[in-house]
This record gives sequence, structure tokens and C-alpha cells, in this order.
Amino acid sequence: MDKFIALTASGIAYGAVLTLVALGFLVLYNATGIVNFANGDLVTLGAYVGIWTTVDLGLPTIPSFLVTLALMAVVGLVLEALAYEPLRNQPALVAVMGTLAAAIILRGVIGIWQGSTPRALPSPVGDAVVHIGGAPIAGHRILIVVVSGIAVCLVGLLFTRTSFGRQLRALADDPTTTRLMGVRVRAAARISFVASAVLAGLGGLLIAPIGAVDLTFGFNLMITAFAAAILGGFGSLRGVVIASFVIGLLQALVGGYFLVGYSSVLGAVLLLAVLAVRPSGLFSMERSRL
Amino acid sequence: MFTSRPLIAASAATAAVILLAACSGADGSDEGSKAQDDVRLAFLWEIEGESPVGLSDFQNGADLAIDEINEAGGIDGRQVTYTRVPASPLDPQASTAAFLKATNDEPAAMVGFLASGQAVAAKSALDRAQIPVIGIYEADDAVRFGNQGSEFSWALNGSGQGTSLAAVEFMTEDLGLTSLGLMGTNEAFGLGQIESSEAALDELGATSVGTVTYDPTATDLTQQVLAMKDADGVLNWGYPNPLAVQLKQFVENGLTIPTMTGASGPIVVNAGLATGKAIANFYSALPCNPGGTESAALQDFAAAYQEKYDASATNLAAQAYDAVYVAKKAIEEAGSDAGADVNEALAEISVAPEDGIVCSSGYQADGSHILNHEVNIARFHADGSSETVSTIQVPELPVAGE
Amino acid sequence: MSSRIAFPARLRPTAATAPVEVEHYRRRRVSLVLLMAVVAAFALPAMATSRSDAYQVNVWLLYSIAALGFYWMFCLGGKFAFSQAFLMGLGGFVSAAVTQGGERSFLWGVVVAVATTAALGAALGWVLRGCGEFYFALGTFAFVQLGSVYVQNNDWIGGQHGTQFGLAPPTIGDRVFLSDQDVFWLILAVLTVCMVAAALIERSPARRTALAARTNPLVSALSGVSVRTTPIMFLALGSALGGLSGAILAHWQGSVALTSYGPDLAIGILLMVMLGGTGSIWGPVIGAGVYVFLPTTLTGLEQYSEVVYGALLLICIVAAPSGIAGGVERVWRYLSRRLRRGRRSTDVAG
Amino acid sequence: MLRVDSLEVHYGSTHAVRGVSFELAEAGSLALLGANGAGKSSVLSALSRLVPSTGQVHLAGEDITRLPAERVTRAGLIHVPEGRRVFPSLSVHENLLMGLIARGSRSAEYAIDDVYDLFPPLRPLRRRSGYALSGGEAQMVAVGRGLLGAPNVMMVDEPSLGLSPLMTETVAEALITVSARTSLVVVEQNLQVATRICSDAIVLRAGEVVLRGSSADVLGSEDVVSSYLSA
Repeated sequence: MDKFIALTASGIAYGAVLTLVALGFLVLYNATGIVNFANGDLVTLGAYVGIWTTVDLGLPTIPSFLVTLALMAVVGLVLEALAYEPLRNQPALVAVMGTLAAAIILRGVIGIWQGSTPRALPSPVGDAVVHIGGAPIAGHRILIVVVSGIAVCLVGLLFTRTSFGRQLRALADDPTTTRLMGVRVRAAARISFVASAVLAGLGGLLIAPIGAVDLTFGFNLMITAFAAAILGGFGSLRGVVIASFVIGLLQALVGGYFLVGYSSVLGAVLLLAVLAVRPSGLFSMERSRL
Repeated sequence: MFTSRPLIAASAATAAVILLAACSGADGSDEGSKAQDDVRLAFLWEIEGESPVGLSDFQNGADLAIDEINEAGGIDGRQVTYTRVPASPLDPQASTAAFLKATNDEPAAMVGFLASGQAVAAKSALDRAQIPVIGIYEADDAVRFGNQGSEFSWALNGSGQGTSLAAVEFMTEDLGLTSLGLMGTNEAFGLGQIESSEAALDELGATSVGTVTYDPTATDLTQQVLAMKDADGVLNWGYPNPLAVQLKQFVENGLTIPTMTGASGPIVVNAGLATGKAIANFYSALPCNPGGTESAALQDFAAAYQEKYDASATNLAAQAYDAVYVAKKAIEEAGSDAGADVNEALAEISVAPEDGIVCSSGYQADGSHILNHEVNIARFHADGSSETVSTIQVPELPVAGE
Repeated sequence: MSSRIAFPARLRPTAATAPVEVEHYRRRRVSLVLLMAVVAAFALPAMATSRSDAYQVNVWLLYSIAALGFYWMFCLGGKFAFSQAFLMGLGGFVSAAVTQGGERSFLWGVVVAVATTAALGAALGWVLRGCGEFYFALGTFAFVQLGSVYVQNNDWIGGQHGTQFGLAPPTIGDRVFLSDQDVFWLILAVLTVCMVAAALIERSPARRTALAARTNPLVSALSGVSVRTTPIMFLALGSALGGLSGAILAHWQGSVALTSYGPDLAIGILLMVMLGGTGSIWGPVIGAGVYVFLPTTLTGLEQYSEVVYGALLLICIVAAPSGIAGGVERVWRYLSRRLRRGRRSTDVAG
Repeated sequence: MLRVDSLEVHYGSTHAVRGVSFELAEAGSLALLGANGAGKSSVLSALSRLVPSTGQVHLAGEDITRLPAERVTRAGLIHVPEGRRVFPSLSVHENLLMGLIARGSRSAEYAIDDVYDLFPPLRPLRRRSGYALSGGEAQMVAVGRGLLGAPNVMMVDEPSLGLSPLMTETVAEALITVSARTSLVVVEQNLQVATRICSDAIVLRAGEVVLRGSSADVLGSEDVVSSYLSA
């Protein structure tokens, strides 16, 4: 029983991590119609900036988080100006290539700044362990679930309750008509780049204390989060949250009981199977709603 | 909509940068080749920033050796110069191209290749170039001479089997553990080490409580850790990041059994990826441990390194340093800086501490072209310090193919 | 006018991805390929004076073959397959398995490799037949993950955990291609054959059908075009080129390791085609050249090389969104128009 | 209110709009008539800056010729595009709220309740998603959305296209009500509908103005008939 609880908790925490990374994708995809390949490296950058503010500058947790997220917002703006704006009127894939080049630049810059030796970011809750039903669960994983939950709710409210959210969804539906509504498309793109960079940074900050940060840290997370986004039917917040937890639990439980060591490919198997029978994702049975 | 201005500007910028790069690249290699009297070496590795896995430790260690050698009068009275060509350990095609680029200078010997895959991919190029390459990797079966390794490739570190054997021997004999769990990444490195560890367990009469693998990028090892609950010791062949995850999750699950790993251990501890309780019962099987050594020579090296680079010396830096001294000895013995002669000398030489090396009590090639036959077991402490608790001699591997 | 088509995200046609370029001088294509092959046969060995140059020229030409395959599936078939790099590796593994023990010849190995990768490409295309662009890409990525794990854990194909050694050098009849210079001729010949095939496809109705199926699936279906099988055909053809290139590469180097064919190369192949140009069969060749030679040129910049590399890519993409081949073509058209008319063009931006 | 001088639109080598000029008084209404391809929709797209054009456009005395599309909209020149273009994933109410963006800080002519009063059938559909609307419902949403943007001039493209006679009637009535307070430009194939909504009309043929006058005059002119027949 405690094994089941431990594995379930591990699956939920991983699902929360995936959700957080996938959210950055969603916001940007809705506003601009492109998938941001630099998202993974933004996650990496967020983690490194967090290490810089916490470990190197010695700031306390809350200020260091705020400084990190503020810096990530600036990075988002720069990214939009350099890699997206010049390509805004090009076909989506050309703009995607722009983000790919940006990812290489970002990684190069982080490499010069931080080198390639992995670094550690201490958790705000330290090494606390909570026992649930006899199973030990790291306090930090609980923190991840809580913070992701808050972030998901905030993004959900942003999308459904605010004018900006409506504008983003309208952009995803029909960019030309959205311009006719007087929506400042450039500004919307900027804000979504900022939002997605901040979300990626938050993801980096939260995930880093689990293991260690190196230059490929975010890229690998991005790939799985991307799978979650697709399973969830890109564009649907609810779908992505569900898909992230499905992948997390599948890996933890099926991987934990039957296929120890092969858990990392279970997501791939699920993705292929779903795409074969339901080419537009698992949860987009009707028009996706955010 | 065709606008020529950005295109022209971009082309001009591109051309300028490439020209700049080409010039600076040419400068770097010319220094070495102009002076005909110098002994030329080549280094095949990246430095920090050149790729996500580039580390400057190798270059720093080798630089230190070159400086010392030149200060002491060089090799047979001739100064030593070198060129460095970045060879990616992750891209064998690019790495072979880098090797070939390094041959343009016709160095007497090369030091580099950080993964045995690089040496295997470059086999035919090595055979044709006839310049020996002293690699700083743990040799797997493929790279052994007589198997798929070139006659011109040499492994400084010893073999993966040797490391596994020493690790298991230490766990079973020194620590007296009888049931061990095996963990490792689900790709070549982890799978290979698990295989040789299983063989070593068999040989030494210990039992395995189970083998679990994981993705090299895993951030959660709950299932793997739970599978280790019944073991009284764990061998984990992984990279620093998942290793840190495992150590932390052991603490969370109240597991205090010893964990043994390979060269990733010092990185986990030095970079602070795991601290305190998590590393209180943590061991590493290494070719070299400059951090916790009783050897005076290695301590001197560590001090000199600290002074020059303001960083603590890693085993990687020490090995690159040793590799340069091995090359020096081979060139001296050959009495020539023709690659083929140096290669012949490498097969015969015995490099001892008085020749300048610091990591091993001696390097001597076996039939598989493996130079080192010693494994140090480092034990880490909760405060991040380490000590070498055992030095294990591993048997030479039978010559491959015989 | 906004270039994005106002469809709901999910329904956006794949046409929105790769720009469709109209080509003018199709008939001269095959002769151009042959001419360039002759030029390359004389120029490249003369220019590649050092060992590393000769080696990199071979890598360039082999990557060109794989990138040409990607061009077929992506620019003609409209499918963004992430699998091309893995299939290159797989071509090497299959050929290694077939030729092991020396009973079967190099040619056998290559043929089986090509057939296997073509079949896998077609199978992937069929399984993911209903998927849109990004979904398809991720589906193929998942396939690569599965395939990699399989290869690493099964000795019969993956050798030692994803590395096969000791492949015999390429041999045709009694001719053994040993040195890099020898192999160059073999690779150039193979690339030329592939390029001629590509040139013929550019002229054929198959290309028209493919473009039609891609740009307007509904109307094409109503006009009797088989919207599903055309992309699958190009996927199979393109994947076959991946296997071909990988098999030759493996035999030339004597070994094949899975690590060479990871995400870096997969993204690299996409870069080659996008950089080179999506509108012409020369795009993949030009792009592969940039991909192979640009980083070598930048090594002098040491730790700044990666940043500069990324920046140059970005500049290229911004300055010539339709790729280098497209950019060159535009400059050419612009110049020739100026020469002909002797005055500024009156063509209005549209 | 709106003054257009020598407007020109090219699509590549196609010269779609050739020197169109007209003026629209406050609370005036103008129908753009003409056969398919006469350039009516191109005029609207050029005015809202969706397509590049040359010429001068003044809105309430302000030069809006070089502004980007969203600024033109915010200045109060509101374009209700052909085919309704209701956002499928937004609800009816949210679609209407999108109209408020264009209003900015300008004074509101219509509040959201006024729109529901103008189009009573929309009230029970408030929560329905855009993709589930019929053509007529979508047209009501599109016009209502435009009105919420506080238009100085509202440009409606083909309001009756594809609608049943009954629905056409509802939409036309609503536009007539609107035209009492708001300047309107209406592009319409249906001559009867267009002339009923608008007081003035101009007729385009091959991108050029061939006739202008009051709706009644234009309707009675033989030129109109011939221009519709000779596309």
C-alpha cells in the first residue's frame, strides 16, 4: 500500500511538473500559432538564474523567486523582439525555426555564463519529508504540486475571465479578424512571450531542486511536456492538465509495478497509440476550450 | 516581398564573422606548426561553452603539464607546443573530422577523445593517420585493440570491466555486503556497466537483489529506489543528475545503505548536487582522486592546479595531466616524433611516478591498449570531503579476439 | 495581407508551414544536376586538400542524401518527420546486421536497409495518417524514442547497447572503397542518382498531386487525388534515402553508434532543409553544406562558437525566410529583371 | 466623417481598386454596389488596412492612411468582415466583449445590453460557443460586436450573404436602426437590401467608380443594371 501511495505521489508530482512546462507552450501557441522550441532552454535559464540569485547572491527565497521571474520576463521580451517579431509575417514553421535558433543562442549564452558542470538549487522547504500512509514524500514535491496548482488556476482565470485571455483565444481562432477588433497583435505577442518565459522560469525554479541543473535540463522536460500538450489537444488547458497527470501516473504506476526501467518510453507508447486512433489528441472531443 | 537590404547586410555580417573565425582559427594552429624544432602534440576535446558537455578541466590539466615540461627543458631539450581541436564526444562524425583536422599538423601524439565511441568511430582514420591517440575514457570492449580498436588508440583510464570489478570487490570484501542492487542508465554506459557488474557479482559470489535502469534525464526514481529496499548496498552507474536524485530519494525513504558509482561521484559531491546525509555513505570507483589523496605527488598537483586556475583539481584534470606525461615518455623512448614510432614506444613503455604522473602507480599497456590497471575507491563524507579508502589492482584483460 | 490563414488552430492546413515556391525552369533540371555532378567531381577533390576536408566533404554529401529525403517528405509530402536521423542510424544497424559474418555483401546490406527504412516510413505514415503537422512530428519523435530503446536493448540489431562495429568497407563487385577519397566517388555517384530522381519527381505529376493534396486536402480529395497515400509515398521514399545514407555512412566508417543519430541531428536535418531552401531540390544540398562546414569554420571562436552559430542561423532565417536557395533565386530574378528592364521594378508588394 | 481620396489597391499585377474617392457625412450611410470582383470588399479591406493601398483616408478629420489595422479600428473605423468571422471557441457573450477592445476610452454609443435589445434572439444564446451558431445568429453577433466598438463609421461586408429572407430582414432592420445614429458603409450584392439600408450609393466596376448618387437614383439607373450584368 505504501508503495502504491509513493508511486502515485511521484506520478502526481511529475504530472505537475509537466503541466507547468506545458503551460508556457500553450500560452504562446494560442497567441502566435507557433510552438516555441526555446521553451526548454527558458526552463534551464530560469533554473540557472534561480541558482544565481539564491546561491551566488544569497537572496532569501521569495525575493530570489521574484527577481528570477522578473528577469525571465525581460528575456521573454528580448526573445520576442529578436526571434519572433522579424518573422511574424512568415509561415508558422519559419517562425518556429527562429525559436530554434534562439534556443541555440540561449544555450550558448548559458554555457558561457555558467559552464557545463551541473549545479544544484536548494529547495525552499529544505529536505523536509512528509509521511502519508507510511510512504515518505519529499516536501519539495508537494510544493511543486501546490505551486503548479496555483499557476494553473491563475492561467485558467487569465484565459477565461480577462479581456487579455479572450484576446489570446480569439487570436488562436482567427488572427485577421482579431486585428479587426482592434487587438494589438504585437502587444499580445509580447505579453504571451513574457508570460511563457515567466512560466518556464517558474518551472525551472521548481524542478531544479529535485536533481541538478545542466545545459540540457530543460530540453528533455520540454519534449515530454510537448507530448502532454499534444495528448491534451493543444490549446485546451483542461486537456493538458489531465494529459500531464495521465502521463505522470502511467509512468509511475505501470513503470513501477510492471516495467521498472522502461517507464520513460511509456509516454511515447501512449502518444503513438492515441495519435493512431485519435489524431487530434485525447481530450479534444469537441472544440477545445481553455 | 523582396527587400535586398537586410539580405545584403546579413550576408556581409555573415561573411565578416566567418572570415574573423577563419583567421583566428588559422592563427591558433599556425603557432604550433611554424617552429619546426618544437615537439607537437594535439588535444582532442572541447572547452566550456563550446557545447553543453564541454569542460575546461582537461585543457587546464594538460596545460599545467605542458608548462611544467617546458619549464623543465621540454622533451629531449625541445619545447612542446600543441593545438587543440574541439572534438564532440556526442557526435562521432564531427569528432572524427576534428581528429583529421588535428592530423594536418602531424603531431607526434594526441591526447583526447573523452568517449570510447569517438575512438571506435575514428578507427580507420586513426589507422591511416598513424598517430597515436591517448584517450581519457573507460575502455569498453569495442575499443580494445584486437577487437574494434585501432592499433593507434590507447585508453588511459582502464576498462569499464575493471571499474565494475573493483567496485564490486570493494563492496563485497571491504564492506562485507552480500546482496547488492544494480542501477544504471538505460543506454550504452549504464547497460554496459550493469552487464560487467553482474559478471563481477557472479565471480565474487555475491547476489543481486535486482537490476533497474532509468532514463539518463530522469527526475524521479521512486520506483527504482523502492526496488532497492532489500539490498544492503547499491551500485549505480549513472550520470551526476539522476545520481543526485537517487541519493536524495534514498534519504527520503530512510535508506542508509552504501551507494557506489563511477566517475560521476566527484561531480555530484563537488558541485553540491547532493549534500549532507545524502552523501554520508557514498563511494566512487575512480582512476584518480585528487580531492582526498595521501599521495604527495597528487597533492602537489592539486595545489599547483588550485593556484593556477583558482579551482579544485578534478580527476579529469589530473588524468589529462598524466596523459601528457605518458605522451612525453613515449616520445622520449621513441627518440622520434613520427607518430608510428611513438606508437610503437607506447606498447613497450612503463610510466612510473618519477616520470611525472600523479594518478597511478604506473601506466603500462596491456594487449588491449589499456594503460591503467588501478582503481581508487573514494569515500565521501557528509561535509563534502573525500578520502581514498582503497586502491585495487585489476587484472589485465585477455587480449581481445584470442 | 496577413499570411496566416484564418482557420481554427486545429484545422489549419499544413500548407501554412512550408512555403510553396513556383519553379520556372523545370526542364533544365536534370541537365543541371548532371552538370553540377561533373563540376563537383572535378572541383571537390581539388578543393579538399587536407584529410579533414576530404572527410567532411563525404559527410556533407551523405547528409545531403538524407536531407533530400527529408525534403521529399516535408516539402512535397507535407509531413514533418522527426524520424529521419534515427532512420539513418537504423539503416546502418540493419546493414551491419545483414552483412555480419561476411556472407552477404555491402550491396545486400544497403538494399535491405533501404527497404526496411522505406517500410518503416510508410508504416509510420499510415499509423499517423490523420495527424496534423506538430502532432505528426511528435508522433514520429515518440517512434524514435521507442526505436532507440529497442535498438539499445537488442543485440541482434543494436550490437553492443546501440553500437555496431566492424562493418566491411563499401564494396561493389571487386571494387573496394577504402580511403575517404575512394568513398567520395561512390557517395557522389549515389547522390547524383538521387538528385536525378529528385529532378524527375519535380517534373512529374506526383509533385503536383502532392502539393495539391497538401495545400487543399478537401478539394483535392473531391478531385480524386488520394490525399492519404501521396504523403505516405513520399514518407517511404524519403525514409529510404535516410536508410541509404546511413548504411553507406556506417560501412564507410566501419561502425555505427546510436548516439550519432540523436535529436541534434534530427533538428539538424530540419535546419539543413529550412536553411538551404524548401522550394528547390538544391536546398538540402546547400543546407547540409552549411550544417557541416559552418561549425568547423567557427571553432576559432572557442566558447563563443555556439552563440555565434545560433546568431548566424537567426540572421539567415530572418534575411532569407525561404532559405538560401530561395534567397539566391530571388537575387537572381531581381538582378535579371533589372538588367532586362533597365529600370526599377514596378512589381508591387503583395 | 470619412473621406477617401484616390484609393488604389494592387494584388501583385492585379489592379483591384483604381482611384476610388468618396465622402461620408456624420450619420450618413453609403452602399458600395457592383458585380463580383468589382473591388467592393477590397475597398473595405484597404480602409481597415488589411491590405496595402495608396491614397488618403481621413476619419473625423484625422489622417488614418498609414495606421496599422488595429489602430484604425481603435480610431473608430470598424470593419465587420465578410463571412461573419465569429470566433468559434469564444461564447456569444465573449465574442461581443471582444468588440469593447476597439472602443478604448472613446464614448460608447451602445452598451452590451443595447445589443441584446437590438438582436433579441441572441439573449438566450449568451453562453453558446461561436462554432455552434447558425449563419444568421453569427451575423447578428458580428454586427453587435462591431457596434460595441463605438464605431464612428461601421463598414459591413455582405450582411445578407447566405441568410434566409427572414433573417436578412431582421439584420436589415437592425442596420436601419443603427444608421440613424452611426455612419455606415455597406457592401451588398442584394440591391434591394442595400438601398433600403443606405441613403446614398456608389457603383464600382473593375475597381472604378462608375456611378454615384442617392440610393433611389442609383436604383433607377440603367448603369446599375448593366454594371451588374457585365461583370
